[in-house]
Amino acid sequence: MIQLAWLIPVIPLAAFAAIIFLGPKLKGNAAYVAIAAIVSSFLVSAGIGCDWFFVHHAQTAANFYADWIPTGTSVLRVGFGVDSLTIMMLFVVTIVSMMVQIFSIGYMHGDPRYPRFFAYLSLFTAAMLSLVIANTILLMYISWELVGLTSYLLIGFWFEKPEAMRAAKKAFLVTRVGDIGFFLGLLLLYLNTGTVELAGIFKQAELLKVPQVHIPALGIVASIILGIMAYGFAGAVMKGAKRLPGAIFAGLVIFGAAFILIPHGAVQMSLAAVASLLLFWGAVGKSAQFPLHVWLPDAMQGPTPVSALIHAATMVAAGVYLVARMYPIFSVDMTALNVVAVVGAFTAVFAATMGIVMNDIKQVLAYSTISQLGYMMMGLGVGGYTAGLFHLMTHAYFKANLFLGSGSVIHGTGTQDMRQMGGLRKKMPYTFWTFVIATAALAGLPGFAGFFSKDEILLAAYHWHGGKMVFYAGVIGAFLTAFYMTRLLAMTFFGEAKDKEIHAHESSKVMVIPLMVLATLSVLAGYIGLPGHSIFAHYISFGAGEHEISWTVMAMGSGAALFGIGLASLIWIWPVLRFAPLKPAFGWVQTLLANKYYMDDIYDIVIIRPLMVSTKAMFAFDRWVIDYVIVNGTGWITLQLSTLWAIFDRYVVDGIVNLVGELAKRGGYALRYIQTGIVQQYALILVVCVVLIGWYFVLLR
Amino acid sequence: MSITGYQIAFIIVAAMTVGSAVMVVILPNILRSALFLAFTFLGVAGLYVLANAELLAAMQVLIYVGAITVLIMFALVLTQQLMGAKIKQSSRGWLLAAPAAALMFAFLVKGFIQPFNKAASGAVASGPAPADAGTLVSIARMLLQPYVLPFELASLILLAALVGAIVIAKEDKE
Amino acid sequence: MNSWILTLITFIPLLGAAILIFIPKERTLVIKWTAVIISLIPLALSIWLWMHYNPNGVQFPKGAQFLVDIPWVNQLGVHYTLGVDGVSVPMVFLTTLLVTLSLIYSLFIETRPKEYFSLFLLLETGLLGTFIALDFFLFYVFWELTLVPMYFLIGIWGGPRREYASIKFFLYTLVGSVAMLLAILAMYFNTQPHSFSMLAMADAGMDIRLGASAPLVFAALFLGFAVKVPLWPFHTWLPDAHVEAPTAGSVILAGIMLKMGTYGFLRVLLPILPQTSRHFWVPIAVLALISIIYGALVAMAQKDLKKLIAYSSVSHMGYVILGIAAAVGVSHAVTIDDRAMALNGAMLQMFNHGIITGALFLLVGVIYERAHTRDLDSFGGLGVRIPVFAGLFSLACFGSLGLPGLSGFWGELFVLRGVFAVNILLTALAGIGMVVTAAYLLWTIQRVLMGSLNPKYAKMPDANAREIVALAPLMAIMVVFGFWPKPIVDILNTASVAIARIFG
Amino acid sequence: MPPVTWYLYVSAALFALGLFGIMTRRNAIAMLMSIELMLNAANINLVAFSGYLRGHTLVGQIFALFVIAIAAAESAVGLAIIINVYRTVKHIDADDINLMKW
Amino acid sequence: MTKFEFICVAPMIMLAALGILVLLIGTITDRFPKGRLNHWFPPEYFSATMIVPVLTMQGALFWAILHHGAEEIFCLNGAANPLITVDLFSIAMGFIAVAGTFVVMLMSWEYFGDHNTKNRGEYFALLFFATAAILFVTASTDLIMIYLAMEFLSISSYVLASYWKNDAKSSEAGLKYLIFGATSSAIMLYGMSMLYGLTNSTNLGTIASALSRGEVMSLPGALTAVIMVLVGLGFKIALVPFHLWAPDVYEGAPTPITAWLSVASKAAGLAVITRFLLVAIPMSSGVDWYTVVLILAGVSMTLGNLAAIPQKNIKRMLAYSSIAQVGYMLIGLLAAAATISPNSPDSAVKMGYMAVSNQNIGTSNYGLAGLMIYAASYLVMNLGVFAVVIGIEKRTGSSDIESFAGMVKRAPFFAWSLVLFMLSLAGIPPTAGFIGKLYVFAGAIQSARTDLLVLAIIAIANSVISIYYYFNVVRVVFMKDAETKAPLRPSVSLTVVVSLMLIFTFGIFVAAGPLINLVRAAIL
Repeated sequence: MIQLAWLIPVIPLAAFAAIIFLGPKLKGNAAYVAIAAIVSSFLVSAGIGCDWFFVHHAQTAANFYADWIPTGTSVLRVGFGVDSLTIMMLFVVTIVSMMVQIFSIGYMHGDPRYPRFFAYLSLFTAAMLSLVIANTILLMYISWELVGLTSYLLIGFWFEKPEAMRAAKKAFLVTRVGDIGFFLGLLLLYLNTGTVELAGIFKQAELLKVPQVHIPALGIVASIILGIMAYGFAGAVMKGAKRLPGAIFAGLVIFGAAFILIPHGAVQMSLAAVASLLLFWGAVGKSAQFPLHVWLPDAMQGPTPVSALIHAATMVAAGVYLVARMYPIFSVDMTALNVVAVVGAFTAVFAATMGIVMNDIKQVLAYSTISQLGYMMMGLGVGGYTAGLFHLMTHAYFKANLFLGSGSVIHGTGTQDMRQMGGLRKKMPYTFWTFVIATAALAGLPGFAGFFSKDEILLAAYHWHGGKMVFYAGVIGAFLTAFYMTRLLAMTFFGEAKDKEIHAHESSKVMVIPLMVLATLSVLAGYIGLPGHSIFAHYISFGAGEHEISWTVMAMGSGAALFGIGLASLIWIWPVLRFAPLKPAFGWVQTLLANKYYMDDIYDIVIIRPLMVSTKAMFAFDRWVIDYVIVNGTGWITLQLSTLWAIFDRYVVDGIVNLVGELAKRGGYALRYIQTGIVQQYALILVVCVVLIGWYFVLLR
Repeated sequence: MSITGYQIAFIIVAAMTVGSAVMVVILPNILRSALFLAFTFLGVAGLYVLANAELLAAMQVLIYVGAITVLIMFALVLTQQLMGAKIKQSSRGWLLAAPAAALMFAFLVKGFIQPFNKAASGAVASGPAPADAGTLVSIARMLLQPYVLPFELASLILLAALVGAIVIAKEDKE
Repeated sequence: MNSWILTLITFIPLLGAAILIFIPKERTLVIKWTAVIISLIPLALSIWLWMHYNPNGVQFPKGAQFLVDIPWVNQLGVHYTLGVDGVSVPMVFLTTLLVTLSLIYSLFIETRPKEYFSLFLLLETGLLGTFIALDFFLFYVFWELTLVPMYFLIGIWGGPRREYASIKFFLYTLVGSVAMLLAILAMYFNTQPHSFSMLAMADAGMDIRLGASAPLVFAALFLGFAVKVPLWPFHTWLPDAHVEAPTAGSVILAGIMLKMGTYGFLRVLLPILPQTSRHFWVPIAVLALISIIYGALVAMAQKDLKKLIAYSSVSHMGYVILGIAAAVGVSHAVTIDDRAMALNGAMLQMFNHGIITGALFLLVGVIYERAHTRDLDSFGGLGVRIPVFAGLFSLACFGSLGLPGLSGFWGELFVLRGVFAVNILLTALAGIGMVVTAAYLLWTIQRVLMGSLNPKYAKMPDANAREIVALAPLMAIMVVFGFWPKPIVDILNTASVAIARIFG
Repeated sequence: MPPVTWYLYVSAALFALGLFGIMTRRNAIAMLMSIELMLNAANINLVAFSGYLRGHTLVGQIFALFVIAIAAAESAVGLAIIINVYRTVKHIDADDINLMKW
Repeated sequence: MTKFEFICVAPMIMLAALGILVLLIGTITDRFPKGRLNHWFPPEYFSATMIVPVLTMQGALFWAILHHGAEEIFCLNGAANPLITVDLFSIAMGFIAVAGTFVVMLMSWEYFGDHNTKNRGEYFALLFFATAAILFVTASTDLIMIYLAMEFLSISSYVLASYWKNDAKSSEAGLKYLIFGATSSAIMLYGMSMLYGLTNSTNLGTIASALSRGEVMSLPGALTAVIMVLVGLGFKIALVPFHLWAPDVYEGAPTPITAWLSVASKAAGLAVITRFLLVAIPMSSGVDWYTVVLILAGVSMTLGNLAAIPQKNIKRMLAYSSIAQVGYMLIGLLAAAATISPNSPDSAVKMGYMAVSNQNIGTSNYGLAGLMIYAASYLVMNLGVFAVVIGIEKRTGSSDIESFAGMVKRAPFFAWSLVLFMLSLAGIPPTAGFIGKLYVFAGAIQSARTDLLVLAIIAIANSVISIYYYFNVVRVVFMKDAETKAPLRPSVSLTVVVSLMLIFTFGIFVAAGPLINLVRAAIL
């Protein structure tokens, strides 16, 4: 059965092809083709899962290869492999995809490009599944890019909307910036191990340990980057005439400070660390980690099921999956993992803060996703391999649930702005309750799936060798998560409807049933990872295994969550506390958050504008310098020389003659001025030339 | 170095020749310069005589002075214009032409005559010329033996020139 | 068949052009279809060639397959030598395919069709001959033979500035090729016995024989090829020529004629002057890198769709040269496999750029015929109105930006893989080029297909059958080779290894 | 016989004068006359060398003889052409014979 | 004069005889009432037909000498002091000239149909005489003969150039040609007299031995003399700065005569300049004419090409083009000189015979072969262009480039032929011009002299420039619209000429072997 795993991505791919070519004929039936395909994939996955666990006893990973491309004297192979991680991902992807596609029948009903939507979803699913079963890093990269493509297509699905198409482009480009890292990492591994097969690479992982890479001036580069970022930040914040000098000043100050503070010494890194960091850069792009997180909130312009599937549950988790998949390389030395942990922790808190002030329901969820992905990264980074992946799985279910729930809300109210919502608790009961369950899971209330996974991450962070910073970040993140989710719930479902124009209604069954399935999973999925008796950890683990249960950690985590819920409830559900008094002192915080820390503006100032200017400058250079001056200039000179010959006749010879004529005139010999084409002058030139040639060659040499 | 009679004669003839030539090129009246051309030719014939080339001198007088000058006179009369002294015969280009010609002369002197003068060589005749050097017989012998081909060719050239001159000069009646 | 096949492929189009001369010019339909049908013959033959070509057979510096070697001008040592190896077989196929598709696309031409189609077939002979000839004299003849038909194609059927563009194209490329002529002669005199045979030259140890003049000879050849590629800063003929050329002309220009330059690198510079090539690999790589980034940035600034694609060609051909430079690069631990991969990448990029840019130019032609403008700002929202076109256009753009799963990816992958082995910095900078490429192509898609529809184009018809027939094979190749490039890489690989072995 | 260089100086002078005439004369016939001067200059050279050089082969004299013949032919044709020009443009002022230039 | 020697000059004699004959025919037919005889027995048919035997005779002579053994020297006035030397080189160059004359006669047939019904006998007679003169020029190995033959050629040419008597331009061309030519030849004569004075000989071979043995009165003087001789020779081939006559004369002369001047007359000039420089002035003598010619060649091709660009009249443009082409051809001469001389202190070319059994000048001398091949290909391509020009000029009445607009629609065959000829002139394959250029460049590279390489590079830059104006004509023909679309039907004779030239332009490329064989035999 396992050898049939290639069918899993191929079936949706076939569905994609079928819908694309037969789309106009299929019309509404396209959805059923797509769903049939994903159900088949799910069934095959299930079969393979059984095979893996019960026949193979989840022992050695099964790998299958085929020759793909000859490369010189060697051959590049392509293949697929199955292990527990794969199985887990297969289930996550197929289930969520299935639910989302069913949900979409209702959500996308009546869209003019209805078949196309399902085609793209199928293509996405195919690509995502092939990413999961790939056992060569090259195939992973290809699938990785293809999911990026489908993400682009789906974000820009309503491409008539300018924001949608801009968001799509942004998503593709920003992730591609990350992909370059993946690509370079791939090349580095390929070059140094001579293979792209994961098994082969891992086998040689130890060889990569030797510190070979000598990176000079990393500190200086970092200082420069910081300086530029500060310049951009100041440029974004400041207004008026002081803007440019202020920005330059800020940039210089920060650069100077960083230059002084950051040690400049050359950095020695092992190849594995470099490769891991490059791969992680790819993951940062895909999983929307700081600083490449900017595309994900914008990506909410896509249809909501897309957000649920791609930008919450699966594709964005691919970065985490990549880190997990390449864990043997990452763990060769700790440098890369430390970076992963810090970046993850920072992102977890950083994104969560922005979630607090957003008013768009999907935006909040988007920042929540970024934050949770940060969690997962953090988990992986601090050595919690199992924890990170466990959170990936649970998060997939409850975040998909949340997005679909918000989709249901949007479908019901026709708006995404939470300030126009309120009181939906009564009007949309199923949506409300499933939403509450998922929120609880996300907030990490004990008993819900999120609790178990988050707890494991915090536990791993607690035991991290690098200190407790990451752990506290995790706790703060937990608090913030609970806080903004409660705010979201409150604004959306509690209170009274704020906009009387909106007549909300509960969604149809095709939309509600997936919500219920996912809500169930949001509760149950946690129980395969009970602390101490984790089935999940039994199958999916790396290295040393789990830490002892720590009640402190559990208490702190849960406490933070409960505190967050409580605080938020006191503000929005039972408005006891008020923000207004804080405004004068902390208004800038809100401005800062509402502007997303000015990250978009910084990129605009630092990257996009210089780029556009440079393209124009280059083009001008091309037109005016290379083409006009050099090429046409040569031509021009040639032409000029040719006329010069005429001019030589006309002005030099003639000019001398004219000059003579002028002299002659002044001398009283009034004669005509111009004469040429005249044989005497020919004779004159002839004689002069002969004398010149003769004089030079005979007398001077 | 004493000056011989030959040399005195040479100087006189040469002065006449060059002087007439100067007149040829600068005289505004073209008929007069044609006359001076005849004098130049005569002077050249004199030089030939001084160089023991009597036959050539005779030819020079016959052909140049006799034929060519007359031909030129005829042509001048036929074209009958620009003969009056009032019309400037020279183009004002002489301001350039004079230095150019002077430079040419200087070049010939420095590039040919002076090196030639300095380089004594075995090619120079050692004794006096043979008695029959410039006579009709010796030249005729050469013309009809080794140089018969150029001789014939010259006749062909004259024929071609004749035909060409007639074709070009005659007036076609349309 | 084996000894005739190459001659047939090369000269059947010429014969076709001769046939067209005898068809009265009023019978335009007969002329057009005759041309298309004749062009199918070399296409079929080139497929036959591909099938019967032995990927593991003898490769260029050692020999060639389907070799024909007939003395031609004995007195000069000129032979009629034709032969193919892994470098040329895909190029031959590409040429025949693109010419056929261009002719199909051009069926609508109404001005002076007889001359148009005759010239096109003549052009095909020149192109094919360039890729097949193994005698330098013959090679040069074919090389120059391509100029004149293209001059006329641009000059007669081109855009508003066609006369300027055509003569610029002609002069510019001529500068390179006449320089090449001197170099050819220098190599000729250094082959014993004097011979124009490329095989003999490759065998002659030309670097050593030329001695101090080797760099000069190299520079002359390099100029000839670099202008054709075109490598920065010899590229400025290209935007003008591409923009002014008729659609099919642009397809051939970008799809095939640019490859003549890189083919020259692979066929001439590397095997015949290996040491000198190695000596100059850094400047070449730097020029290639500049081409990549510069071409991409300038493309981004364009408002004319065709010009944008023209500049993108500069950028993409830069990868080819980068791969070639990497293949000869000097670094401590470069293996034959590394070099071979770089060469594979370069050749794949040649082939794929031909396919993809050919398709893009055809698509530009499609839209230009309908809108009569190529101004990017005037489009928008066409994705709604003409979905088939939109799909094809997007596919081609994604192919062009090197999306994995489409054939364009492989070239870039292997080129960068090869470069990586030599120099990491070059690779990283080329990576920047990839991002910029993605940026301008996505922006193009956005400006053409997305957003709100310009009411002017509310009734624009979608791609018709003729256009789809011309485009479909290219799209199919793009996708098939995107997932399964083995058929073509099998052919390229042995050739690459053969060249790579020269460099050890 | 006077020294050969004397002849050479005379001939060089005649030659330069001939050139001067060609460069300055406007009348085409006068230009032909100047050409005759140059031919005579060459002839002086030839004759002088003929007597001066070893062997006294008379080749120079023969050469000069041919030159005289050629000069006659040339002036005949030249005058014919000038007369023809005169017929078409009614003058033979070389300064004004410039239909074709540049 | 032995019989065999007589056979060697037979072509010249035959041409002269034909000239006299056609003169008589013309006179008779002109006198005959109402031109009836003119209709039945026109001089042009006679001439064009009768020049074919001369060509055949040249060919036979070539064959005979080739098979008689290259050691035989066929000279008049004895091998020691030859006036003319009929060797394979002279026959080959003469053949080119006679073939050119043949084609020009075919063109004249058409051209003179209307312009000048009278005096056709004299026209063809002069053409015959001039061609005979060319044969003498190519074979002359004595300064006297060179001077006589050159003057013969010039005098005939002056008349021919002004043959269109009633046309002001033609008359003017004749006058300018005459004055400039006479001046140049006078300078040349003066140079010859100096050379005679320096070496005590007028024979090229003897001059060479005198120069190499140091029996010269002064070496600087020799260079002065050579430079002055070069004026006359350079005048004939229109080498800058002795080219000033060419544009005016080319523009004004009757077009067939322009064609003839650019091809046949130029071939003669090339032959004599080659022979004079290679045979009489060996480079080993220390007379450095090489650098002079090198610079003049470079200047010639550059200025010729540059000046051609702004031209509006195609004949004038072709004049500048021919000035430039001479520069290319001289590369061959220079390469030959560079290859022969250094290793042959004793005159490499004995007794005026163009080549010796010296290894240096054997089959591998690309320079000299290049010169001849270039001359041959220049013959066909340039005559092809002129045939097209005549065809169009005849119908439109103008030789301005503008009047060629849209010719592709009015005369497609001529238009496409023109493209090929232009390509050939620019040296782009597949044409004869390419072979010529290849050979000439090969010579330059073979010599391995830096200065020649530089010259070759200049030549290459120039051939790119030349495309600009050659294809300017093509542009006008193909891309401009004509005022009328009426087909322009050229006469049969012109079409035959164009076709012939087309076949040769292609043929010399495709079957270059035989031509190369002949040329090599000629210089072996």
